[in-house]
Amino acid sequence: MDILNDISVAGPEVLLVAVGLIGVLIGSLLKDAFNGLSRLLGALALAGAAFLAAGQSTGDAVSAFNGLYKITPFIAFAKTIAFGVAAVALLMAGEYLHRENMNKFEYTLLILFGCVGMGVMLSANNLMTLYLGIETLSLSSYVLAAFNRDSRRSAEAGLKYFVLGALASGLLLFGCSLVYGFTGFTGYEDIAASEQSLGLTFGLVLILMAMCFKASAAPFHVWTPDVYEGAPTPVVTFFATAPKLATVALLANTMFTVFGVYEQSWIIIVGAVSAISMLVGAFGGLAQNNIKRLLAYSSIANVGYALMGVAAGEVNGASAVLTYMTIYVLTSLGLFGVVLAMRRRDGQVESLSDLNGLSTSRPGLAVALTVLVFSVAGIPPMAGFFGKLLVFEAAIQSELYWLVAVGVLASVVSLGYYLKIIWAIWAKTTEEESLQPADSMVAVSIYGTTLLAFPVLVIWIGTIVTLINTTTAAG
Amino acid sequence: MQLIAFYILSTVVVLSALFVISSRNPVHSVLWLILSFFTAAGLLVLIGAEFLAMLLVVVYVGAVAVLFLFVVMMLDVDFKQMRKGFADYFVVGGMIGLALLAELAIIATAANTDQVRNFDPSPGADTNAEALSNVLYTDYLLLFQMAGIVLLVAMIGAIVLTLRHRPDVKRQNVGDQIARRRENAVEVLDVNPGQGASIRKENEK
Amino acid sequence: MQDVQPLVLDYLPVIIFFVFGLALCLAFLLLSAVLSPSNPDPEKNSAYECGFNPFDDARMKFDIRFYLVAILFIIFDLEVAFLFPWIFQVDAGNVEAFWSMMVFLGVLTIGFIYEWSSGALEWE
Amino acid sequence: MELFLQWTNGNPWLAVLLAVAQVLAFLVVLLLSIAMLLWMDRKVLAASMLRKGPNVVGPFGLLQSFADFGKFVLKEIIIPAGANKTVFILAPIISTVTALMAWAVIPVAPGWVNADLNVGILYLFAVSSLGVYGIIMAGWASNSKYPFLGGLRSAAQMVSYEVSIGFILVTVLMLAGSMNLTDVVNAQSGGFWNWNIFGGGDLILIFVMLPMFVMFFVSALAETNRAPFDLPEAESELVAGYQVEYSSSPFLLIYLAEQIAIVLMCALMTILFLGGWHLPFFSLEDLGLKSGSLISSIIYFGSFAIKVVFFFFLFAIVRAIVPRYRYDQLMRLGWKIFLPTSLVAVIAVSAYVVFVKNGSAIA
Repeated sequence: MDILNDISVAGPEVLLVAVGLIGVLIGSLLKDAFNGLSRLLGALALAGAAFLAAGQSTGDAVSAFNGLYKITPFIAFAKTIAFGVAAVALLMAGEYLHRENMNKFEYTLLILFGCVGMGVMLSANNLMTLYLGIETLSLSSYVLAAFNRDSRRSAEAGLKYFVLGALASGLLLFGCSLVYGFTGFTGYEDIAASEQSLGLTFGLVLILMAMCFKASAAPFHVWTPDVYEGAPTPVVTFFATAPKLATVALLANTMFTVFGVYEQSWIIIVGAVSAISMLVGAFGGLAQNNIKRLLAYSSIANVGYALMGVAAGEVNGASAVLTYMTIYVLTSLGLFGVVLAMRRRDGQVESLSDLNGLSTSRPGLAVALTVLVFSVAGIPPMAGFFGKLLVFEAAIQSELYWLVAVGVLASVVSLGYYLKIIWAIWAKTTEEESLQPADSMVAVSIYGTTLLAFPVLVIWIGTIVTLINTTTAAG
Repeated sequence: MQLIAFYILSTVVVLSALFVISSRNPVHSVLWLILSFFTAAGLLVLIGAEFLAMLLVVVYVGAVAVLFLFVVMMLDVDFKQMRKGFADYFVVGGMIGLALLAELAIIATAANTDQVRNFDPSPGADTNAEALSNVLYTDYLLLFQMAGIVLLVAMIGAIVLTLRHRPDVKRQNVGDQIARRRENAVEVLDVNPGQGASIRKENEK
Repeated sequence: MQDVQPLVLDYLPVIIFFVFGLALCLAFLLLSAVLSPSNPDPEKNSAYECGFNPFDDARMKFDIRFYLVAILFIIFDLEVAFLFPWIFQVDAGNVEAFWSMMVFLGVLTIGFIYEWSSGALEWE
Repeated sequence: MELFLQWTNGNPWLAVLLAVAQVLAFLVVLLLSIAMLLWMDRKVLAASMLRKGPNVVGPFGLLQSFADFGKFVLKEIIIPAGANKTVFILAPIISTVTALMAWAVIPVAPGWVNADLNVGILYLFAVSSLGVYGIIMAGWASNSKYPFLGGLRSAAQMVSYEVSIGFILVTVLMLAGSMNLTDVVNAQSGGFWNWNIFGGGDLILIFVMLPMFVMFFVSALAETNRAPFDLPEAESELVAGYQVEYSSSPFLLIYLAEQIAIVLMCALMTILFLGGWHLPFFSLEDLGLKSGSLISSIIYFGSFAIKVVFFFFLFAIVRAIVPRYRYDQLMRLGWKIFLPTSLVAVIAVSAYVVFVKNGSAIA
């Protein structure tokens, strides 16, 4: 049967949808009793989906659903990491949600359906699939950002995200319609095969803009700091990891496969976006005192570095982008774990000064945070350094020297705020009571990602690089 | 004739869209928006996509705009306050708008009109609706089901964000009402004259 | 007129209906405007209330439930919109399309069950 | 239109003129019938209360509606001081125009239809969903408490029942296999056993279609804000709801729009469930009358009109004998009973049509 084949190809998403639907049903029956259990179920489903995707990452490219859906090793690998990270982010949320009175099973469902959208948009082989995937992810994200509806800040974050996200969706649709209008196709292969025209170029630019928005690359980043600051921290943990990797991978994939032929038209744009993102992220972060806002700027800069790999083109950049993003989202997971762990008796704190004296009050956390910050700053011998090295190398191979120069400059500038964190941890003292011990799941992920970021596991990076190289080579 | 109709309709669409953003009263804005939806539906009819035209009216005018109207009518938003920042953003917004307009103009000149003229609104079928139905549920199965998922997410989202239970409200339980029998509602007492009746406590349960 | 597609021509009566309907309304309004007296006074022109002037603006914030009803309506309206073209496939006995729609309806029925159990359909 | 073009040898302007004349004639007949039906409505209500009802103007009071019309027009138009004037005047116009426009696609006899659209039903669904605008706008523009509350209630109510109306429409359309109203009517030709209310030729479907018909009737009551669902204008709580501030011809227009919408619903039920213009036991063609001849058209039109009047009578009698619903009951009926039931009906009918009628294999 045709349909069975389609279902097996889209296995990860089908699994997620099935578990999501079952979750809705169980939730309707059990109501609040399902709240805690739902996260376990969701995490299991996500892990299962990651497993299924991992199985696909070594095979050949297959398409399904009449060519609307296509999976390549590159995509399967991105999905594996994204689903896996989402599972961890979901588990980390538990105690926080419980404490802040947001413990609802809908949280899990929205994450699950968001991940379905993520998977579908990644494996889209048609502009319509792409749009529906992006919309499913975005719709869940808007609701998640406003999930704490009793908080003004959360509602504001949701609204801002929604309004600007709708604008981006509009741009995407506009771009898609231009591409369709000028080529007469929505399928990727057909578009790639049709002759270039002015309308197609404009459509490409609009689609690129929309994707940059979703990935929060400058100059389409304005929503990021506000949403990161306002949305509940577990939600931000999710935003900063799985969808971030997925959108960057999507951008890379779309540019490489659909518009690969017109590389000349977009390389300069992606390069510019990358440079602006790195600079905005580096300079914008300097003035921040809120740790979530700071991490928002850090994420903007990091998307910039990843886009450098995209600008380097498919041959040189594909594996670099994936490696970089994988290392970055794993580190982010740990960083946001620390933010989740920043809690005093009367609630969460998120100011930079709340980290003062961490080295004496919670030395374990302090060491972990230091390693993670060094990694995200790209200081050798942490994992982040190797990621950066790879994208710089790819850019140099593609002779984008100016971009590398901007990247190095941005790295140096952003050291300013990374060091501010380190300074607060190790050199400052505080009168305030020490932080509460981190929740078990959060602690596990903090120390787990720290281990991954630490050079003890340099071999790990080696493995990842070879793995990605082989998979992308196969694609 | 058809060309004249096209120009009339598209002029109305553009003008009413302009009024949507320029009118001071938000309710008027929504009304202009409805007009522009309507004329857009007219444009769809002109190219022969009558099914889509009707759907545009059913979904956008009949449902979405009703929600818009609800929101702007019932929300107590001080729009004068909101408009204060307008001038600040106008320059940037206007520039972006102009840039998009210029892009459109460039694209329009580059468009291949022959391709557009040979447009077939209902390929392989008598009507637009049939042509759509021939592919929507089978060839585009994935998209169709994804649309279902999007709607489901919208349902969950709407409920998560807006539903609040008011604890102080008495609700009607039809099942209980119907299950109620005379025996557990009425008690017949033999009352002796001059003594009156006292309610026995144990029966109150 | 020759260049007009027959399909578009079908819609001409709709336009005529629109024009006549509008003309009828305007005629009625005009008739009253001309024939009827007009001597307004403040009491007559004040909003209907129980004998005194309203305390505040009549347009108040309203129960969010009305929005919820409107949103749920949009969702189901879209569901119906997907059902309309489906009738052709049912008529033709297309089994694939039938099951495809059953899955779609199944997903939304699960959503409906969720709505029901969460109490969104209850008016309080 | 193509017919007109043929008649006029392709002269477009003459054809348009003919179309205009046709619409005009249709509207005159429609408005006159509505005047008569209004009289009937009041007579039925009066009879149920053992009153005489209107009996002064004209023979049996037949001209009562015209007298009312004159009175409305001669009254002063009052626009409340705080009202939003444009929207206040626009609201009744929108109500009336949209209600009238819906009639453009109603076929009243074979070939007697103004606009024979391929998507006729969808057009009706679209235009009737616009009725809500007149009411919300009237309620909001008045800037007064009662109209506001009435408008709000009415909007939520109409919207709630529109969903089940949509599902019921789909069940009927599946039996006809077309969205064209003429096709829907012709699918029910032959005799009353082919009418959709009795399952449209498959008697087993009567168990689905008869309840669907009842639900459609009830939804039509709710959609037109008629008793027992006249909560928007419940005089005991909201005085007169969204129409409180209206007087003179604006009020006349609101009232007229309501009546037009009610008669439209009657016509729609006739078309969807009662076989439109078809006669219950035989067709005129069987009797040897040439199809399309004037005499047969007139007889068919009579049959259609009788059915419409019958439904209008039902509307009137329901108003007389059923007490008003409470708002939470109304919402529960719409969302918790009609919606799931009609959804199940859609599935049942479609499964029947696909697997039994077409004999397709299960997978």
